[in-house]
Amino acid sequence: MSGPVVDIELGREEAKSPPHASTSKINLDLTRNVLDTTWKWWAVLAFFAALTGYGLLVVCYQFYEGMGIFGNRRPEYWAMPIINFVFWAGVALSGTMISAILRLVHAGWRRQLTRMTETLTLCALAVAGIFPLQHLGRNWVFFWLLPYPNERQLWPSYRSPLLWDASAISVYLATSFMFWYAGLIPDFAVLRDRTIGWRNSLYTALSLGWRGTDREWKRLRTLSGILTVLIIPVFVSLHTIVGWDFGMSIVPGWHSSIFAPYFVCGALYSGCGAVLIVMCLVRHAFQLQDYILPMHFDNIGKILFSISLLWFYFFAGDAWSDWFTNDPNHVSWLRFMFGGYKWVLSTIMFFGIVIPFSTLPFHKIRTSPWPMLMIGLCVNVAMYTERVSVVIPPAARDWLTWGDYTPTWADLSVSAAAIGLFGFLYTLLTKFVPMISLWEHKEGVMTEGDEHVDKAVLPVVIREEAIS
Amino acid sequence: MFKHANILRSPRSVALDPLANEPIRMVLEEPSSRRLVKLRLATTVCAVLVIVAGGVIWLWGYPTQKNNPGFWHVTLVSLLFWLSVTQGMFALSCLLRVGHGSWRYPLNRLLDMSSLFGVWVFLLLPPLVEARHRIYALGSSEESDTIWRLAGPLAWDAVAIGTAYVAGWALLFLTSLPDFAILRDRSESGSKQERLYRRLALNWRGTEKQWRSLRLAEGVLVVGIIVAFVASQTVLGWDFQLAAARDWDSSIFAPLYTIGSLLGGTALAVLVMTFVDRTIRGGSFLTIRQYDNLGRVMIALGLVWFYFRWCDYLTAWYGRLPSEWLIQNNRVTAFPILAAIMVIGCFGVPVFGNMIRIFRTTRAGLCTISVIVLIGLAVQRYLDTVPTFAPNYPLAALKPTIPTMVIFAGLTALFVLTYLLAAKYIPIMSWWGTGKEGTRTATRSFGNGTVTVMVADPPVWET
Amino acid sequence: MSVETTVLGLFEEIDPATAALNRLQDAERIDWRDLMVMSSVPFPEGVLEADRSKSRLPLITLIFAFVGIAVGLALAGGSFALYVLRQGAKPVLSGPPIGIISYEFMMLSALTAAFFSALYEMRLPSWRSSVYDARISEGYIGIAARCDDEENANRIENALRESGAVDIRRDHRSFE
Amino acid sequence: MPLSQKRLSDMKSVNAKPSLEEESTPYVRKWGMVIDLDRCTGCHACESACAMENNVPVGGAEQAHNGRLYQWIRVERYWEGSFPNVKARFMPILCQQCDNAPCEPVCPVYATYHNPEGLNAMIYNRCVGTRYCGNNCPYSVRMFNWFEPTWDEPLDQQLNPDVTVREKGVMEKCSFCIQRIRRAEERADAEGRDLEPDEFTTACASACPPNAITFGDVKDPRWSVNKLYNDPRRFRLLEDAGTSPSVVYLKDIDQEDSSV
Repeated sequence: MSGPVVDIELGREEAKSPPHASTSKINLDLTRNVLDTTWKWWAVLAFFAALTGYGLLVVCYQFYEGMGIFGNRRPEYWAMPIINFVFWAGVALSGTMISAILRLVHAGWRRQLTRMTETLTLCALAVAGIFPLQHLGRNWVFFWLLPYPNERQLWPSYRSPLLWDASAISVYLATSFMFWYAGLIPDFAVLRDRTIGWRNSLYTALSLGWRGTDREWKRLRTLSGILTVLIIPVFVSLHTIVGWDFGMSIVPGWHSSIFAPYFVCGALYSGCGAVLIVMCLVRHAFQLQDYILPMHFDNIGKILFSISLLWFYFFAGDAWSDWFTNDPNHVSWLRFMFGGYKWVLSTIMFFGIVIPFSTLPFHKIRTSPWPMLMIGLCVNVAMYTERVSVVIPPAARDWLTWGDYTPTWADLSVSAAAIGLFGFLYTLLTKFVPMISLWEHKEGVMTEGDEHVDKAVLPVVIREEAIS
Repeated sequence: MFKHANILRSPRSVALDPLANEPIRMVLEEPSSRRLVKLRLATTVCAVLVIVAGGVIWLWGYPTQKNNPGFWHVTLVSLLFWLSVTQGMFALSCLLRVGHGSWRYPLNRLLDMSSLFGVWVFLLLPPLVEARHRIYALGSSEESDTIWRLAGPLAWDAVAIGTAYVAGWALLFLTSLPDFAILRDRSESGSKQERLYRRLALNWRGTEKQWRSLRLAEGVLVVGIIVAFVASQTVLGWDFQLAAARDWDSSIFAPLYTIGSLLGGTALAVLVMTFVDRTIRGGSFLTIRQYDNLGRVMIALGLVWFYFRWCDYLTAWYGRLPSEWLIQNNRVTAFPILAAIMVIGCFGVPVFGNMIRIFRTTRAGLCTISVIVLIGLAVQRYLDTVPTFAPNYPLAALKPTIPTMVIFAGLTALFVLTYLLAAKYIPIMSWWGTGKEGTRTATRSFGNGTVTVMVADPPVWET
Repeated sequence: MSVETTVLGLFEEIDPATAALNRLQDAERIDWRDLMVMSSVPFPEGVLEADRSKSRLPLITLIFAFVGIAVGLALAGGSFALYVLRQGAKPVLSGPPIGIISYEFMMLSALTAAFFSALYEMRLPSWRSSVYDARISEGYIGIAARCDDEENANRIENALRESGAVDIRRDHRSFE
Repeated sequence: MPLSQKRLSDMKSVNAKPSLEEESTPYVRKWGMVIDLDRCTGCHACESACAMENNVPVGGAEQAHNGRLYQWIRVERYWEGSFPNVKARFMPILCQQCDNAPCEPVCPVYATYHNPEGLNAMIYNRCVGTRYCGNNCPYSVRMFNWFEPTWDEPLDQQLNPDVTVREKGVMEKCSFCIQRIRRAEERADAEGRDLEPDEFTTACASACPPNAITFGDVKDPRWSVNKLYNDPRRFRLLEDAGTSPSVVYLKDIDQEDSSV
């Protein structure tokens, strides 16, 4: 149907194809990742599963042996696990950014990306949520942090930023899941109509009996409007509070009022890089070249570039104010960063500033997938090291006690396992949800067309109605 | 299939559009006698105000107020306030260009004009600051103002602020070229006007090449202005953030100031455009969309403003490092009313007021909101600077007084004056911009509904 | 009276579908509650809409936002008041934490309420078999009209056929 | 005076607690400690006494090297000047029992809080080991049990029955020997009398050869700590952190300093 609507309304030349043909092609291409399973998929899944399993073993060993197997020490009471937490929580911001913010600014090209980025959000958030619990000293009683009437006659103390954090994560997880699922219902309906056997019954259940009536679409539009507007404050609050975990303390170098926006910005940065990676891999793995176009990489590249500028603004602003004031106990961590941690610092600078600044301005690079994948990787390397530089040096240069920190094998294996778990979840989900939202893509095709003014061909689009 | 004429109208149709021609006419023709009287009246009133304010500074301020930092800082801060809102105004117009909202066309020129306020800033800022220094040298032995020397950012101020303004002028001039050309062509040959605009128009003939280079220059300038604007507001914030007084060592000041000036710019834009719209004959060039969208922009900016302010406060509240908590707490305890005005003006009203459609989409509503926002911002500038400038002076000495109010009024008059003078020579509305939206969008019937179809506009940096 | 039946017409293009819908609404005077447009793609606002029901989503969201605030206040403030344990220099009823927690719960309850009330207004989930045609997933536009007697059904069939339906079916499953 | 006449510099911030002279604490008793640095010889006796009294685990050389030393009180040593005229400065640092303890509000499970006697109490059973308090303590006096604590023979024979042995994954720190405080109070109650001045003291104080450490109720003028508490040589550690500790250090500015 999508095709002809464009033909009639916006005057495309090739107006002849019957609706079901073009729609069926879209359905066929976009459900391929769900419907046919290759041995490659199994291989990838197995690999990630193995990595995750190894990480689980390490964590079990930690239960038995104690927190000591990690590199933490006095005064670096927080280290690798917290770094992983901050990093993955940052990656988790991408989904909302693509679907919500781009929806607000009426960017039509978001439609092909929403699904894969929202899935990215869910998986990354699940990974992030594990770490605060894993790094507890007595993680077998983690439920003492939950607010419920308990036999200890004591509720948790909400004065602690850690509990703000816990609430923020769970709220964001819940809301982004609803965001994701609301968009999935129509696609599940399509899968229901195209499958037989156990899949059919699965998707019958999942699609909740969606028929695509005008009533349902109207409600879905309103709902997505509300979710779009309200989920932005939620994701901002998530990383704000992650920033406050540090900002609320009085550790020189952590105690900084800019940390909240700085963390949000850094999260957007790494999230954007992660989007590039996922786009490129999914596109390649499921032959979506006709759907994820160079134009998408181009636009994400532009966003990435502007965010990198903003991030550098905050990064510099934070260090700069401490450096200029030259307050002794505020400047010692900076000295450490430029001294013992200069390699970390230069890694950030190279991968986070030099590479993006030197590549992203060029249209040719922005439009070619594999280089963009590399850039995405670089950005994430930079952001991981940035988290290292945020967490370790200030803690290592405390008011009285100075220390040094080296991660142990356990730190490294758990960090690797985090990647494994993320990959495992994501690979698994590619088998159950279409990686591009079918209905959003069709909507996009329906509302975009070409306008012929004698020779020139102008792209024209139907303006989305604003969310009132 | 529909007729292509719908989607791309010829420039002729714009040329015939009376509304688009009104600004040109306003520049060319001598205004009607009543309007002339009004204009002259307004101009004189403003001029008088400015002169009075100057007199207050010179005659009353110097001899009697030399030991009163409050007087000088309030004066300085009111100038900084106008500086930041005017910059916010044309930065806003650049941001609209980048985000290419199709509703921006009638506004860009108006917003860009605010950069002309920079002339006054250049004239006033150095002597004011210098005066303060001399007075401290002569008068009080107490070295109360650490910041200008310690952060030494006066130089940076000059550079950053200067860059932003100059870039603003360049943008204003370039985007007015086609209008100057029309003025040149329409004014009778040989007249003074004709010669003036012949010079100004720089032989603009609207050739393909000229348009392309104009668009390119616009794109470059727009991005440049945004960067320069952020830089200058950041430096203004750093003036305080970098002060050795730990009270001020809050790393969030720079973004807080940037957002604040954007918010003020938006509010000011609403007031200016409403006023100008009333003076234009032949119908209003503003539609509900401008108000609606500016209202939405205000919601977003207000939220961000509160976010930054809250981070600033909360960090001090939780850390309770005495030096920080001192100032944060005093801002609330010593100036409770002002603090309330600040929060309501910068957060409460713009956010929750604008969430109510009826306020957002009506002239009176949005203008009221804008006025409150501007008040709130002025109070914020005051609270963030003056009391902490001079911790060793009685607070009474720092409170705004009648003379300082007069000075603020004088600066406001200066702003109005800028527009009165500028509008005499530059069309207040871009002639070539006006019709643009009309040429780019068309409404189509689609099923039972009607939808707006628009040409997908390549962003400015694409050129 | 005879058994309630539903006539379902499938269209390829949007204009005939619109024509059919208008005709059913105006000429045949069928109440909007008995009409249904089915498609696998959302149309822009107002295009091909028979449904005129009011949505209470924004209101419900607002209400539950306040509910969430109340819950947050109760949880944070309540647990502070429950044990008067002094921590650092913080007052027992510390404002900022209460505010932050209330904010989070406001968001949670508002969004959850929006989600579930939207499902409720969509009348989902409903797994019992109802009027539908799998071809709609393949891009056909379905227009369904409910009628309770035979000649009505025939009139509707004619209307659909004349306005260019590519296929017309009788469907005895439930309309909702 | 009216607010408008005030100066910002006159205004006290809410938590800048006045020193004890003008302060009136809500507590009946105010346990405090005075450490006379002019007397301290840096003999580390306090450390071992504390370890014995409070069942502080023995980490072992390797863990100590990894910065996982278990010490509730540690004697910091600073070198001043350079050879030949070099001076060693010693400073025993223990939990300062701050009135505005930064470690307290960050605990999500009330494992550390301010008890009615103004002590910075640590409840091991509640602790889940987020280690946030350890981060936020400017004096880094909080120890974390990285492993299950162990005592080699014969140390395991002399564990103090009055003090719980902490599990792995739990934060611990100096408690001002709260078990001794309780014992003394119980004894006084049993004998139906009030606490005698200087009736008891902490392990570190009793072990200190030059009597550099004095402990007691600083509100009660009959205790010897009370006089020392307002000694002109007094200073408190990291005043600018605004923690207002209950531990006061005494140090005279000696001649060598001014000469060096």
